Amino acid sequence: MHRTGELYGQFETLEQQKDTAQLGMWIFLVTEVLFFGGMFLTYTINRHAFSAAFGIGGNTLDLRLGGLNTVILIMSSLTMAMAVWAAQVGKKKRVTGFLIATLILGGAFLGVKAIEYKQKYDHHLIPGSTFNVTYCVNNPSSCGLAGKQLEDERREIEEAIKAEENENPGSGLIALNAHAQLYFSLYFAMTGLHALHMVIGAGLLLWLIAQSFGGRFGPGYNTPVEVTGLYWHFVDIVWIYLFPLLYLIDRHN
Amino acid sequence: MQSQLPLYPEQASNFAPQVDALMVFIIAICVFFAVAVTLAIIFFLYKFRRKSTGEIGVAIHGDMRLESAWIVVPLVLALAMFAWGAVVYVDFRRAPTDTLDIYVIGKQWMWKLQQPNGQREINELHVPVGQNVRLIMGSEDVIHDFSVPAFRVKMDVVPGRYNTLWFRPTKTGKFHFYCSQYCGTNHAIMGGWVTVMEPDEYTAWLSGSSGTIANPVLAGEKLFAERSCLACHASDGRGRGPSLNGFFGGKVKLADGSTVTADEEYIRESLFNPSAKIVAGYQPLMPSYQGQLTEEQTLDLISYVKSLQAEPAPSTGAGATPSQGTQTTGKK
Amino acid sequence: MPKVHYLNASYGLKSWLLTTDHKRIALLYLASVTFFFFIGGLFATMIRIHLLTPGGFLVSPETYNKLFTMHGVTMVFFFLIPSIPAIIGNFLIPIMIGAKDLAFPKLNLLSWYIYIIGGCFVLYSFSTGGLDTGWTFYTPLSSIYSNSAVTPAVIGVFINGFSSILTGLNFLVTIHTMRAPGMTWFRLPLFVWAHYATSIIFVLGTPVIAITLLLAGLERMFHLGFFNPAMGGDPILFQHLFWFYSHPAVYIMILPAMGVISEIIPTFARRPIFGYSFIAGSSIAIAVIGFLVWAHHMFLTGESVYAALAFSLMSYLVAIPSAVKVFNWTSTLYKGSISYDTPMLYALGFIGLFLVGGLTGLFLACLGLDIHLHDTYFVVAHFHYIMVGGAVMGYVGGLHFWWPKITGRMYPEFLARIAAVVLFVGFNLTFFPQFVLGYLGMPRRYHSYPPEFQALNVMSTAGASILALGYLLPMVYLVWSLKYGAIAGPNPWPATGLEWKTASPPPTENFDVTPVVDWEPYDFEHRPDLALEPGIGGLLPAHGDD
Amino acid sequence: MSDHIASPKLYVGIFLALMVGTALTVFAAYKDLGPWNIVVALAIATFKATLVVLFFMHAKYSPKRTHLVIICAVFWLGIMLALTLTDYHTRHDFSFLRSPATTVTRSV
Ligand code: HEA
Ligand code: HEA
Ligand code: HEC
Ligand code: CUA
Ligand SMILES: [Cu+2]
Repeated sequence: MHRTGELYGQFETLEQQKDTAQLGMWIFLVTEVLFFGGMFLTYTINRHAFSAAFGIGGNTLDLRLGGLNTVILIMSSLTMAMAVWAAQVGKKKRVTGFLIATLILGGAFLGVKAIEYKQKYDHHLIPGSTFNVTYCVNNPSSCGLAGKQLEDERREIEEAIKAEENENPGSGLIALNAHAQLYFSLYFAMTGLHALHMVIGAGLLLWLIAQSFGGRFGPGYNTPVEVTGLYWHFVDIVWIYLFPLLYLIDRHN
Repeated sequence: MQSQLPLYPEQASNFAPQVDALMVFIIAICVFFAVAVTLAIIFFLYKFRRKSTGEIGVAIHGDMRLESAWIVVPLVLALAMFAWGAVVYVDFRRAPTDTLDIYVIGKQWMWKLQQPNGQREINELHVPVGQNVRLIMGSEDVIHDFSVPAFRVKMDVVPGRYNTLWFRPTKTGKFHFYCSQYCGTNHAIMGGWVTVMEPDEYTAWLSGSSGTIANPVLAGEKLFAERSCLACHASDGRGRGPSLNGFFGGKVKLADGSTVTADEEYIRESLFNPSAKIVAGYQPLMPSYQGQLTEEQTLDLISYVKSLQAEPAPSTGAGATPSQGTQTTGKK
Repeated sequence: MPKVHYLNASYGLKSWLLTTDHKRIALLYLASVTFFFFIGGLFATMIRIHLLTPGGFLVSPETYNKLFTMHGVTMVFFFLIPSIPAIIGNFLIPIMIGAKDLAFPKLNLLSWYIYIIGGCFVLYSFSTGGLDTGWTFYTPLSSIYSNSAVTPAVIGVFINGFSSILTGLNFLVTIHTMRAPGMTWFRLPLFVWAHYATSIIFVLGTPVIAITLLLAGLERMFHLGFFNPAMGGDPILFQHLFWFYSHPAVYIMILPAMGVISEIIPTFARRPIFGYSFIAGSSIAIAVIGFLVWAHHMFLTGESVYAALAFSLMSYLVAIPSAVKVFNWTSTLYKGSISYDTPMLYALGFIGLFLVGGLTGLFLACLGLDIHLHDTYFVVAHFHYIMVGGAVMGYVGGLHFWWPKITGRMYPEFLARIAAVVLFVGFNLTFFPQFVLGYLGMPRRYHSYPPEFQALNVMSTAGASILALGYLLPMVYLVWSLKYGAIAGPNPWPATGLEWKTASPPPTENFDVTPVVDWEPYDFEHRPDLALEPGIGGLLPAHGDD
Repeated sequence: MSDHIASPKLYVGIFLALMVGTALTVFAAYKDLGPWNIVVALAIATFKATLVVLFFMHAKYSPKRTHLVIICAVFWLGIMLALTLTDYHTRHDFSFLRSPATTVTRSV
């Protein structure tokens, strides 16, 4: 009944409405912190217990792709922040532009992630019966491994299972496999959930973009852009932690 | 044994009187508060019942002194309950040094127990009265819990690690033990009896029972050779791994500078997660036996390692049965 | 009754299923939560019947295990946690603070749908193989060994978590930003404070159970090893994560009930509540300290002795704010003008039973005693005293208190008082014997037990049948009252809250004009508008000379 | 509550700082710092996250209430991690400690 323009019925003023939406999103992000937090805790404890296997797991990840994704994601945070800014200062065309840029970057991130997942699949690093940390060193050609890189990886894995190779073929490998598999379970759970958040974010962006074509967001009303921005930046922050924890555990070896 | 409606189970261990005393103490405090509040409510309900329809109460908004009083008094009592409870618990978690060690393995839905001499029992436990007993417990599948109400003791039995529990029976007789952690279909019948005997009866029982005692030390020795432990852990200390002679119960210096006590849990960890604690001066070469050994084999190996005395190295496992009582002394 | 109110503002199934009116959503919750209560109660009844004889004579061991698991899961996640917040809180919080609706009405509706979807998964699990892991889902039993339909159940509870999160989020934001002019923080009804504290737990705790169950579910579906020792994982980690939520969750269940009691007592004692700010503050204290005690469920898992000491100490500290509440309620009766209307009987019953339940919590928090009591029927009795004797009493009492507001009609007072007494008696008969059973050593989750425990079990079962009758009665007369109950009028008790200033049932937008609050909470003295005595409007202090 | 509008320059500055942070983490990861590797990595990540929260998410210009919400998130996450890790770190300190012998052998 009180719908004037963008004001919803339960509110008295636009200010109140904006205030409410922002607080709502912040509180939602708190729940997200604890949601991911449970997983970080699981990660911490397992990593502490099996540092060798986790180190090997981390080193099989492709640092270039991970680094690229970090850059992409931070860039998308920048464009998102700029979209909010454009709305605040009333540059309505640019709002759309920045939102589209953010969406493209987000899509690129997911694309790279898909490539990485595919790679893990090819390298037999998906937890399950086909899981095998040594697949790549045993089949270097199918992993594109060669030269020094191959040597390094082989040395690393060999170090971990050397004893077993001499005396007791088969047993050290099993443990290493089990613990590396734990690493990859966490890797997929964490990056998978992160990617799921990206997908949801992309959906929100699509919805914003559709609306921004009509020039809906300006200095007077930009709550949806701002609130989606908060979410997007949060997803960025999760990655900021995932990247060193998953990719950089044991690089100095 | 007792009346039709007993209020507490028999007191048959050193912990039973302690726990019961604690119970009485807390009951006293709680009954005091419960009665005080209830009487106050009943009195007010009667005294201040509504006497006419339009009547309202007196507007009293609060009283700082009262509020502080009923914060401080319960707080003090609460701390007292905490402290007493903590004393009993710490005692319970720290077994004395002179225990009779019994291995317990829980699996869906039975208990396998093993006396120090290798005598095995299923869902039965025989112990001598007056002797400190320690149960070293592992599980082959899910979490179980070994519980003896008459002793007022209980401890979860968690797969992947050993938990211990100790008590000193003070009364001969037969007492129920239960599985107290829900573990699946037959959780309710995963129990049995503890038989507490006079020490000489116990000794007689140990020697008198069936001739084919599976000697864990012998079995462990066999495994030690079969699983090529021997290849690295030569008794002269010149193998790739440290010599294990006389190592049990002492302190081990680790590569990162810390020390650990060589106990059952540590051996277990060395077997399943050898890279977690590296002995100073050695390389992390030892392979993990995760998934290679059953719980029983693990216990056999541990028994064997424990039996390895510093001097002289035992020639065969025969006669290396751990002496009852003091073999697990913590200090060297 | 007013001509147009939220119930008859529009008609048809669609107007209910697509409503964003918090009052209608509350009724949607009422219907579905009641449904789950029946399911849970049915399981409870079967448990009690089965335990009549030592061998158990009703069902097989597998089935018995499924019964108590499904009983626990339904009662905790689908009945008690949503009960007061999502029904009474949903209905009243906006009205109590003078708002037109919650901050996010669409999310509110969404949270109901999420609840229903979660419920469907759980029902699916129950009907296709059941669930036999215990409501605690301990690994590796749940993730590997159980043969029952764990996966859909875990998914259902996981989904349901988001319903809680949305409700809590909505409440927090609403209480922060939607208060009417003059409704300052310290004029908020204590019911609202209680829900504020509850929402903190919803928002901070629920995500953790979600992720925990997600990991356990993934472990089961894809044979991963997070919590499986055979693959290097740690089952105790699961318990840490589980109880990080599930202990605070017990305060989700009790805090709203405490809020209800804090409304009922001053209303029927007709005087300001004693120690308003202490009751409000203790709600927050419970919510915060409640997060620091979780591992008191794990004293005997072999957790670190130091950790056990810390968690035991914190468990004692969290008892203090509860004590503050009990003492303040009692003092509120002092020099009141007390009537014994049905809601008041429930409130008094609550205090008594919560007292027993809470005090027995002190036995369990005691490290030395928990060695003996852990996982025995003593624990079962403890939590039923708090959850059934406390929280459910509070819930039923609250329903009676606000029934006139919700429906515009009164229930039959005499029958209602009888039901309250029957509930109280039946309850004690059911659960008191279980304390004794527990101390005698009877472990919980046992489908059969040694014969020496039979007498007490029979008593308990007898009590349970009285208890069931006690729940049946209100069901019948509350439904009856919808059509035949006397018209209630806006403020039948009378009470001081803002919700009683609008019509019963309230109009869709709650108030015709946004109210301005210029009175203190629970102040009967300066409120001539209350018309304590119809027609006279006179104010007569109870003990004028004091 | 009127919007505080930050300038694009600031945003780009923050972006560059984040890039530098990323480069720094990778660089540090290749140095063997012993137990400090993880500390450094997390410190840099936290620094980056703080920048994002303060500027991209406008927390710096937000009402006190928002700050409270953020503090709660960090605090509760801290509770969960710290208290659980306490258990893990001290579990073995005690479990195999032994108290002195106490057997009162009964005469037979
Ligand atoms: C609504 C639910 C609810 C509530 C509010 C509580 C409240 C409390 N609970 Fe309870 N509890 C459960 C539900 C609840 N519990 C459930 C479901 C389980 C079992 C889970 C499972 O394993 O399935 C359980 C199990 C449980 C255990 C684990 C037992 C075991 O498995 O071994 C413990 C141990 O510390 C415990 C303690 C407490 C304490 C100290 C409180 C305190 O908050 C109580 C505080 C209240 C009072 C103390 C009364 C008022 C005070 C006074 C009148 C003043 C006098 C006070 C003093 C002198 C201090 N509870
Ligand atoms: C909110 C929570 C809640 C509620 C309300 C209840 C209510 C009841 N509970 Fe339960 N209970 C739990 C939470 C709850 N419980 C939990 C968490 C567990 C642990 C599970 C586990 O171990 O995993 C448990 C376990 C549990 C056990 C232990 C099982 C075991 O360990 O082996 C028992 C045994 O007596 C029991 C009994 C009852 C009874 C008799 C009621 C009664 O109050 C129920 C009364 C209600 C009705 C009967 C339905 C309504 C009435 C009617 C519709 C009238 C018509 C019905 C009839 C005529 C039958 N419950
Ligand atoms: C390939 C060589 C190798 C084999 C085979 C091997 N170990 Fe070891 N073990 C080592 C090395 C090297 C160490 C010291 C480094 C460490 O702590 O991991 C060690 C350490 C130990 C320790 C800890 C010793 C101490 O002093 O703290 C125990 C106990 C042990 N091994 C038992 C066994 C048992 C039992 C087996 C057979 C089932 C076995 N080991 C097989 C190499 C081996
Ligand atoms: Cu084994 Cu319960
Ligand atoms: Cu608890």
